[in-house]
Amino acid sequence: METHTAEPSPAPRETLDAVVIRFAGDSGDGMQVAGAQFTQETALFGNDLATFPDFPAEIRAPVGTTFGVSAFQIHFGVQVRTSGDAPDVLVAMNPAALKVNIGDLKLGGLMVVDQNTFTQRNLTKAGMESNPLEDNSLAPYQVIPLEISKMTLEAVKGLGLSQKDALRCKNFWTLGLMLWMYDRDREATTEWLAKKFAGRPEIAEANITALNAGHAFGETAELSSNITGYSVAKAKVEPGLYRTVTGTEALAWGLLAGARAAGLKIVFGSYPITPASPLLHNLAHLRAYGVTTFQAEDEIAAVCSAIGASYAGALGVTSSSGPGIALKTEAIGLAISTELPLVIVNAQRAGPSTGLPTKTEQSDLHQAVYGRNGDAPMPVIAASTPTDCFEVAIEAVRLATTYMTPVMLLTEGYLANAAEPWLIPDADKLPKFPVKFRTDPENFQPFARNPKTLARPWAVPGTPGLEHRIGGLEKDSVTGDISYDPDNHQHMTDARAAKINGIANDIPEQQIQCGETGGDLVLVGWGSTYGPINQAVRHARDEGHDVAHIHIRHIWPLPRNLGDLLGTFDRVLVPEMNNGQLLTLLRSSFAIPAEGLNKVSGKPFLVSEILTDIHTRLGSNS
Amino acid sequence: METHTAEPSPAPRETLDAVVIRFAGDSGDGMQVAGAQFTQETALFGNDLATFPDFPAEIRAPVGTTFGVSAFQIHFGVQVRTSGDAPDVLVAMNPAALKVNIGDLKLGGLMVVDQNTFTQRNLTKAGMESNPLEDNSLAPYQVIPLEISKMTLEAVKGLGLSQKDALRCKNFWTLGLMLWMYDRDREATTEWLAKKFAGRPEIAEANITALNAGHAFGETAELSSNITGYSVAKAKVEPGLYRTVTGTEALAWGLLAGARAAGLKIVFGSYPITPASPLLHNLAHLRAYGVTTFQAEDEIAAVCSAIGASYAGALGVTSSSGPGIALKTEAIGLAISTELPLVIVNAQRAGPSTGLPTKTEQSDLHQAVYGRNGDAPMPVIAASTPTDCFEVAIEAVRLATTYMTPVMLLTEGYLANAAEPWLIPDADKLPKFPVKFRTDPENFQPFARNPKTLARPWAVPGTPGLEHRIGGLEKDSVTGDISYDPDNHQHMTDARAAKINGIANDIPEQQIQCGETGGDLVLVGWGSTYGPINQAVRHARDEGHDVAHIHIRHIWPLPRNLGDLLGTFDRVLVPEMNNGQLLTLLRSSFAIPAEGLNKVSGKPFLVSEILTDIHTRLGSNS
Amino acid sequence: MTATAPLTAKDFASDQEVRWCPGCGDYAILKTVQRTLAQLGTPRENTVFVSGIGCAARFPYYLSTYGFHTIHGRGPAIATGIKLANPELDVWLVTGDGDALSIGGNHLIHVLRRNVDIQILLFNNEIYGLTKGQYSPTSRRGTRSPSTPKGSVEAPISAAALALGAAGRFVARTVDTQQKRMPDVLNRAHAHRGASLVEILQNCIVFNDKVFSHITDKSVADERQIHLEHGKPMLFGAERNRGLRVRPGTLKVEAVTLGEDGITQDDILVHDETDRTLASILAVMEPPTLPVALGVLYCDPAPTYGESVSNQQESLAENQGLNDLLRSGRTWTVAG
Amino acid sequence: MTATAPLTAKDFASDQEVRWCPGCGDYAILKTVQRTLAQLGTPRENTVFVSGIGCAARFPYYLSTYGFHTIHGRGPAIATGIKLANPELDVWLVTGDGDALSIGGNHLIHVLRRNVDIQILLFNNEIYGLTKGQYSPTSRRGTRSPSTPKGSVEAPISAAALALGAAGRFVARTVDTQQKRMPDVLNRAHAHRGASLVEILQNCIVFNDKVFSHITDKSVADERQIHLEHGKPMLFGAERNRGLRVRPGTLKVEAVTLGEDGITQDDILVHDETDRTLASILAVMEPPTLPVALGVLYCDPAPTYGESVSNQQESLAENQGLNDLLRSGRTWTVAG
Ligand SMILES: Cc1ncc(C[n+]2csc(CCOP(=O)(O)OP(=O)(O)O)c2C)c(N)n1
Ligand SMILES: Cc1ncc(C[n+]2csc(CCOP(=O)(O)OP(=O)(O)O)c2C)c(N)n1
Ligand code: SF4
Ligand code: SF4
Ligand SMILES: [Mg+2]
Ligand SMILES: [Mg+2]
Repeated sequence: METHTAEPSPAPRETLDAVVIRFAGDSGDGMQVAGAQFTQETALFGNDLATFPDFPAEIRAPVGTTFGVSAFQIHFGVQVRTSGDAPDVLVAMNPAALKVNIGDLKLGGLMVVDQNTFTQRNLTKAGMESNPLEDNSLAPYQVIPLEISKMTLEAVKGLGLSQKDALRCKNFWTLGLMLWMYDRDREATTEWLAKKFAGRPEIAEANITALNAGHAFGETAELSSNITGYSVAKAKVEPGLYRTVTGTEALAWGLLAGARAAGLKIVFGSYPITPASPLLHNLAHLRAYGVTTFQAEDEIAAVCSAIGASYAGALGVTSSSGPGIALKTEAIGLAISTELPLVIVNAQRAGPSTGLPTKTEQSDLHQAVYGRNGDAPMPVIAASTPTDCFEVAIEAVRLATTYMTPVMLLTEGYLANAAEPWLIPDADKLPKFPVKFRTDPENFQPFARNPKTLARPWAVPGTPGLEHRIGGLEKDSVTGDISYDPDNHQHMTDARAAKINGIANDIPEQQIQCGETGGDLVLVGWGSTYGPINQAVRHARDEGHDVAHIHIRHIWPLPRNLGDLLGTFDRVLVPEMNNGQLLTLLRSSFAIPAEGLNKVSGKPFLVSEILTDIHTRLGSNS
Repeated sequence: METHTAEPSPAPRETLDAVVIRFAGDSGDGMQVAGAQFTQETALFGNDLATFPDFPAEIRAPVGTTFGVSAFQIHFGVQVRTSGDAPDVLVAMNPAALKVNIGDLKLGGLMVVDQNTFTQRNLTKAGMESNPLEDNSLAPYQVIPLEISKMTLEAVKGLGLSQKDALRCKNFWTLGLMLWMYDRDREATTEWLAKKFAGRPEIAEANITALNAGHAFGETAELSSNITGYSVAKAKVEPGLYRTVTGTEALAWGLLAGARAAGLKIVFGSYPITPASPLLHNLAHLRAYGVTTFQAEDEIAAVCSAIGASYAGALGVTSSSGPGIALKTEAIGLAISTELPLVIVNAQRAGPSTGLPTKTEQSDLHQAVYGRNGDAPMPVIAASTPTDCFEVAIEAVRLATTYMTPVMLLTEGYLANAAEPWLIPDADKLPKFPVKFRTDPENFQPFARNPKTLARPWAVPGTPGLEHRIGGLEKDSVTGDISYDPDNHQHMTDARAAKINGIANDIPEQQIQCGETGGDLVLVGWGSTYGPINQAVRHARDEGHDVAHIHIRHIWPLPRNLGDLLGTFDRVLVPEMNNGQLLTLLRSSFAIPAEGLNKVSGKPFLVSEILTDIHTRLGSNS
Repeated sequence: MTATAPLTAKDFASDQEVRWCPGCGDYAILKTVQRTLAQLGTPRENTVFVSGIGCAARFPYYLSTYGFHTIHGRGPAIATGIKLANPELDVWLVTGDGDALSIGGNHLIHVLRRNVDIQILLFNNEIYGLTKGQYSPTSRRGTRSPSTPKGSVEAPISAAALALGAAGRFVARTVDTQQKRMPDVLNRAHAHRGASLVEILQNCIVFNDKVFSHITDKSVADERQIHLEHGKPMLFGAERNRGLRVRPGTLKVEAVTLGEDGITQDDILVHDETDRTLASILAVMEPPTLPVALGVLYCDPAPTYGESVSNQQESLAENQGLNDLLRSGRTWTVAG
Repeated sequence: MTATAPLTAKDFASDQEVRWCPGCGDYAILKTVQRTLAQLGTPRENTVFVSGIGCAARFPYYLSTYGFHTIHGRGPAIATGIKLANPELDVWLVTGDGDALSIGGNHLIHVLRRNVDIQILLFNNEIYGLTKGQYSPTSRRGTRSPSTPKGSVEAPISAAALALGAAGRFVARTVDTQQKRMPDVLNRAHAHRGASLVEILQNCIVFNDKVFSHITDKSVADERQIHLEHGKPMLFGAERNRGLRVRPGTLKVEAVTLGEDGITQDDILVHDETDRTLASILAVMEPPTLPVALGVLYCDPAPTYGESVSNQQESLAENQGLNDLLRSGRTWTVAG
C-alpha cells in the first residue's frame, strides 16, 4: 500500500490507493448485506470498485460451522480491475469465519474480530482446538478484537427488540465501523434500511442505531486504540450518472434493451438452477416492460417455450447453467435447423455434472461451440465484467434477430453475482436494429435467404398469406419443404455454416486491450478473467516485459483479424478457468501452438498467479 | 472391368474382377430381401463384398412414388473395400426406381427393367412425362426390358396364391435371374425361404418356384437375347469359418463378447431411434446370454438406467443417434463424475436436429469429444466397417471397465445396416479382462485410485462393509465425500483428465493403413470412410503418387504416436462426412494446418471424389 | 388477402403429398380435421398446428395453416411458448402415444395442469409407428414387438386417466374412422377455453393392424362403445337397452340391462361432464365388462394460463421507459 | 463382517454432518427412516438410497447404507437400472416435489406404471428449497416466490392423484413430524411388492414455513386429518364423530357428523385400499370441506416389473455359449 499526502480532514487520515476488505461471518450474520451496503457507499464516494460475493453451498447451514461461512470481498480505490487477490482487511464475525478466511489475508493485514463469539461452543463448532485470540497464532496479523455483539446489544437496548433481533443488528454495527474507517457516508444505508423495513420501523431504527454506534465507536476509539482511519483516493472516472449493477441486473436490462432495439417483446422461459436463477427472478419483475417470464417444468420445456415464442414473433430467451444447457442441446439444434432467433444464457458454474454449483468456472465453452449433434453452428459470445453483461446481451439479441439464429451468451457465476459501478447509458441513444417481419405474400419463400446476412425471412403466424410449415427435418433451400435431396442437404449445411461464419464481417475487429502487436507474449482471455489478466499484464509491462492482453468477446465466430493479430506475437498464452477450452479453439482455428494456463478450483485467478506464470514463461523472475 | 480368361463352365462366361449391382424397386417390392439373399449367395460363393442398403424415409410410401423407392447395392469380387461408386448393373422394378437411380448408373451400364410396370398410371405416379423405354432416353445404357411381373405370375400360377401374393414373388424371380447371371447358387435362398415361411409353405413354394423360374429364364434366354452370364473371380481370403454380418449384429455380439471378457452381465437401456433401434432389437433377442434390455420412456431414462445398472455391478450400455445422445449429455456427465463404467453407442445420422434420419453422416464427433458441460473428458472410439464393430465394441467394454469411465462408441447409419463377410472368431480365444469388484472393507476408499490406470475401485451394493455414498457433486479425492475444497477440485479435474489421457498408453500405436511415412500427402480418416479412402489412396499410389492412408479408431485420446506420424508428411488431408470435425481435433491437438475434404449430403464418399481431390491437391491430373 | 368466400375442407389442404402408409388411420383423421376447420371458420393465418415426431406428427405438413413439426415429445412446450407470445393464435397440437406419453409425458401433464388454451389431438395407435413398430406406453401387456420379442411386461397407461390425474380440465375420446362423431368432439375441444385433450384411437395398418377391432368392428361396436352426452343417461347397445349404473352403496360402476333384475331408466347414471370422479371411472372402462367411453368424458372449465398471465400483466402499464428502469434505485453523478 | 447384534437407528447414520437448515422438516424424516430401517432389519449392504437433486435429495448422504445422489429428476430411472442389474437390492428413492413432479414427472409416472419394486419417498414442501424458494408444481395458486412475485397462476398437482392416473399400485401419505405414524406407512410401502409412492408433507422452514399448518397445527389437526385404515370406517375428529360418506345416488364423498341429519355408523364409508375410485377421491380431499387423507390411500398389488422380466428370462437357459451365437445362421468355410 502506497502512502500519499493526506487531504485535510477532521483527523488526519492515511491515504491509500486501493484496499481489499473481506467481510466474513455465518450465513445468518448478514455479511452479503453489509458488503452490498459498503459497496453502495463506496460507489457513491467515487471509488472504482469490484466485488466478489462468496456464498456457502448450503441454504442455511447449522450456525457456527465452517461450511456455513458466507463472505463478501470488495476491492476499491483509484483504479480497480479485480476483486483483489489477498484481502488487506478481514472482518471475521465468528471463529468459523476466521478459520476459513485467515489463509487468504495478507501477512500483516488487519483483522477485525467479534471476540464475543469466540466461546468454547463456537470454537468447537468450527473445529478449532484452541482460541486463536489467545494462542498467539494470529501474531503475523494486526488483530483488533472487539466486543461487537455486546456493543450492538447495548446500542439497541431500549428499542424493544428481542435479544435475537437485537443481535442481528451486529452486521450494521460492523458496517458502521468500517464506513468510518474508510471515511464514507452512511446516508444511503440509512435510507435503504428505512425503505427495506418500512413495515417494521423498529427493525429499521435498531439497525440504523447500530450503524451509527459502530461509526461512533470508530471515531472515539481512534485515540485510545490501534484503530486508524484511512482515506482512499477517488477514481478518475468519466463524468455522468452512475449506479452499481450486478452482472445479473446488467444482463436482464441488456436483454430488455436489445428487445427494445429490435422492437420485440421478450418471452423468457427458464427453470431454476444456480447460478442462473437470479436472472429469472430479475426478469420476473419486468412484466411492465413487456417481459413475460415462464418457469417451465424443466430445461427442455424452458428452451422449447422460448423457441415457440420466437416462432410466434417474440424474442425467445432461455437461461440455465451447464447441466441445464446440456438438456437444452437437442432443442437448440431445432432452433438452428429452423433458423429462428433465440438467446440462450449460460451462467457457468464448476463442473462436471452437478460439480460445485456455487463456484465459478469457464468450462462450458466447448459445449457452447461444439456440443451438438450434426453440423450445427451457432454464434457464441461472452461477457467479461458485470457491466459488460449489458452490452453483450444487446449484442446477443442483435445477432439472433439479424441472422435468424440462436445465440449462446456465456456468463459465469462470478459475474452473475459481482457488482461494479456503471455509467448509466441513455436508453434513447442505444443502437436500434428493428426487426422487419415478412408480411408480403408475393414470392414468399420461407427459406429464401437475405443475400447479405444469409438470414431467412421471419414470417410469423397471424400473417395472412404466409402460411407455411417448418420443422427439424432437412428443408429445401428455398421452399422449406422437407427435402431428402443429397445436393440440397450439402447446400443447406454449407449455407448454415456460411451464415454463421459471415457474422465475423459484422463484428468489430479484435482490439488489443493492453500492449502492442508483435510482442514476446500475448495473453488471450475471455470472460471474467479480464481483470486479473489485465492487471497482471500491466504489471509485467511496468516491469519491462513486452507482453500484451487480448480479450475476446466473440468466441464464435472469432473476430476476422484475430489469426493475423496472434501471428504477430512470439508466444500465445491462454489463461482460463477450465482445462484449456478457448485454447483448443485458437489452436484449431489458426493451427498455432498456443499454450494454456489453467485453473479449475472454483476460484477466480489471482493477479499474482498470472504474473508468476508470465515470469516463468518469459524466463525472468523480476 | 477387366476381362480374364474364363474358367471352364457349362456356357463360357466372361470373367470379371468385380461388379456393382443395385436392386431398386418400390418399398413393397422386397428389394432389401432380394439384396440380402444375393449377398448371402455371393458370400457363400467366395467373393469379397460390401453392401449399401438405402431405405426410403417413409415407413410405407404410396406405391409407385419416387419417395417410396428402396434400394440395395452390392459390390463383390476379388478385393472389395466399398459398396461401389457407380453401379454396373441396375435392376429397376418400376418407373420410380428407374427415375431415382438412373443418374448413378455407369454410362454403358446394364439395366434390367420390369417392363410390365411401365404403365401410364405408374409413369404418372413417378412424375414421368414419357415412357423411357420408348422415348430413347436410355440410349446410353444397355437396357434389358423383361416382363418380370407377367413371367412371375405365370411361374406361380396353379400354386393357389392370390394375384397380390403371386405378384409379391417377383423379387425372387429377379433374384433368380441375377443369381444365374453371376453364376451363384440358389441353395441358401431356398433354405431361407423354407424356414422363413415354415408356417405358410405355399408362400415358400411360390417364391422358390419364382426363383427357379428366373434362373431358368436366364439359362434359356441367353442364346436368344442380349443377356450374358458372367463369372466373378473369388476373393483370396484367409481360410476359416465365415458368415455375413451387418454392423448392428457385429456390434451386439461385440458388446456381449466384451461383457463376457469382463465377466459381467449387460443391462442395455435404450429408446428407439433411427438408425440405432436395430441394436435394441438385436439385443432383445439375447436374453439367454445374460443380456437384459430395457426400452425406457426416453433417452434420459435409458442412459440413467444403464448408469444405475453399472452402479449395481452390471455393464450398463445405452444407445441412440445424435438427437438422443444430446439428451443423454447431462447424465453422461454424472457417469464421468462418479467414474462408473458405461458404453454409449451413437449410430450417427444426418443432422442437425432431426435432419435426415435414414441418411448416414459422421457429424457427431464434436459432440462426442467436446459436447458436455464442465471439463468432462471421456474416451471416444469409432468403428470403420461392419465387422470392425465387433472389435470396437469389445474395446469399448475394455476401456469402460478398466478405467471406470463412460466410453462413446461412434458408428454410423451406413455401418449399422451394411453387411460384409466375417471370419468368425473363436470366442474362447478372445482376450479376457475380468473385472475385479472391490470386496475388502479394509482401507476401502471409494475414490482411491489404482496407481496405474487411475481408476477408482468398483464397489457394488450388496457388498458388506463397503457401504458408501457417491454423487455428481465434486468429491474428495480419497473418501468420495462431497468436497468444496478448491485444491481438491483442481486435483480431481486433473485426475479425471490424466486418467483419460493415460489411455493413450494402453492402446496400439497408430499404424499406416496404406503407404509409408514421410510422403507428400496423408489422408486421415475415421469411421465408414475407410473403404473409399483406402481405395482412392491405393489408386493414387498405383498412379505413382506418394500418398498414404491413416485411419483412426481411437478418436480420444488419440494414439500417442499420431502427432509425430502426421508430422512426417508434407500435407494432411482429412476426408469426412461432416464439416470438418476430426479436422479440428487434429489441428488443435497437434497445431498442424491439416485440411478438410468434406461431404455432407447423406451419402458415402465415392472413391472418385476422393481421388479427384488428391489429384487437385497434388496438382496432377493423371 | 383473406378469402371472403367461406373456406372449404379443401382449402385446408397444403400442397404437400401425404406420405402415410396406404390404409393408415391418419388419413381419415386428416380429412375430418380439415372439414372441421372449415366449419369452425378460423382463418388459416391464425391457426397453428404444432407437432412432435412420429407418423402422427407429420400432420401439420398436410394443412394449409401455419405448421411447426418440432422435436420428439416437446410439442406441448413449444405450443405454450407460441401462446405466451401471441394468445390470439388458435393452436392445435398433434401427437402420438409415444410422443405424448413416453418421451413427452412430463410436458403433457404440465400443459394440462397449467391449462394452456390449446387443443391436443393424441393419435393413439398403441405402437411406435415411425420407428417401425416397437411397443408404446399404451400397448397392452404381452405386446410382441421388435423390442419385446417375448411380449411387453408393462401395464399400459390410459391417456385419459393420466390427464385427469394431472388436473386436466377437458378430456375426450374418439375413433379415427368415426367421421360423423369426431367433428363434434373437435368442436367441443376447440370451444373449451384451456387445454383440451382428445384421444383418437387410430389404426396403424402396418405395425398394429386391428388393435382396436375388438371395439370398432361392426359386429361388436354397439355393445362395446358408449357415446357420452352431458345430462343424458348413459345408455348403449344396439337397442340402447344397456346402461351404466353405480352399484348401490359403492363407488363402482357396472353395466346393466334395462328390464333385467328390476333395472329401470332411473337406475342409469346420467352423464355429468363436470364430475371428475365419474370421468376417472369412464377413462379406464374396458371391454368385455364395460364399454369404451367415447365423446366428452370431462369438461370443467377453469381460468386458462394465458388469461391468468395477462390478468397480471394488464394490471401494469405496458412498455414503461427503459431509462426509468436503468435509473431506478440509488444513482450518483460524477461531475464533468 | 455383518454385525450379529440387531442394528439400531444409530447404526443407520453415516459419518457425514447433516447440512439441512436448522428446523427443517427433513431432520424428523431422517430420524424416522433410520428407526424404521433398524426395525425392518434389512442389512445395510443390501439397501440402496437413490436420490435426485434438491434439499430432500441430500438424504442418502446421511445414511450408512449404499447411496447414490444422482441428477435432478432422474432418480426413478437410475433406481430402475439398479433393480434390473440386481433385483435382490432393497432400493429406496428420495425425491422432492420439484425433483419428482417438475423435471422428473415423466420418470415418476413410468416407474409407477412399470411397477418397479422400489419405495419412493416424495418430500413435498410445496417449494424448491435448494434453489432458494421458487414455487413448485405443488405450490398453491397465488404462491409468491422469487419467480412469481405477483403469485403463481397454475393449478397445483397432487402427487397421489397423478400416481393413480399413472396406474400406480401403492399410494400413501404422511407428515414429517408424525414420528409415530410414519413408520407404519414406511413399513407398508416396504412390504408392498412393486413401486410404492409415499408422499411426505414436509415443512421448509426457510422458504415456505407453515405451509401445512392449516392441517398440522394442533388446534385443527383432528378435524383436518383423517387416518385411513383398511376395512375400518373412515372416521375422524377429536371425538371421532365425523366421517366420510358417499352422497346417496352420486359419486361424491362428503364429510358428515354422526348423529346429525340421521347419520349413523352405517352411513360411513369403510376404507377399501384396493378401490382405485375411492383412492382418486381421497387423493384430492382438502380442508376446509374435507380432511386431508393420511396413511395408505391405495394398495392393490400387481406383478412387478422385475418379476415379469425375470419370468421371461428364466424360461431360457442362461449364459449360453457365445460361439454358438456367432455361428448361428448360415456360415461357410474357406479352405486353407
Ligand atoms: C429424441 C428422439 N428420440 C427418438 C426419436 C425416434 N422416434 C421418432 S417418432 C418415435 C415414436 C413414434 O411413436 P408415436 O408417438 O406413437 O407416433 P406414431 O409414429 O405411432 O404416430 C420415436 C421413438 C426421435 N425422433 N427423437
Ligand atoms: C438439470 C438441473 N436443473 C436444475 C437444477 C437446480 N435444482 C436443484 S434442486 C431443484 C429443485 C428442488 O426442489 P425440490 O425437488 O422440491 O427439493 P427441495 O429442495 O424442496 O427438497 C432445482 C431446480 C439442477 N440441479 N439440475
Ligand atoms: S407406420 Fe402405421 S401409423 Fe405410421 S403411417 Fe404407417 S400405418 Fe400409419
Ligand atoms: S431450504 Fe427448506 S427444505 Fe431446504 S434444508 Fe432449508 S428448510 Fe429444509
Ligand atoms: Mg403411436
Ligand atoms: Mg421441494
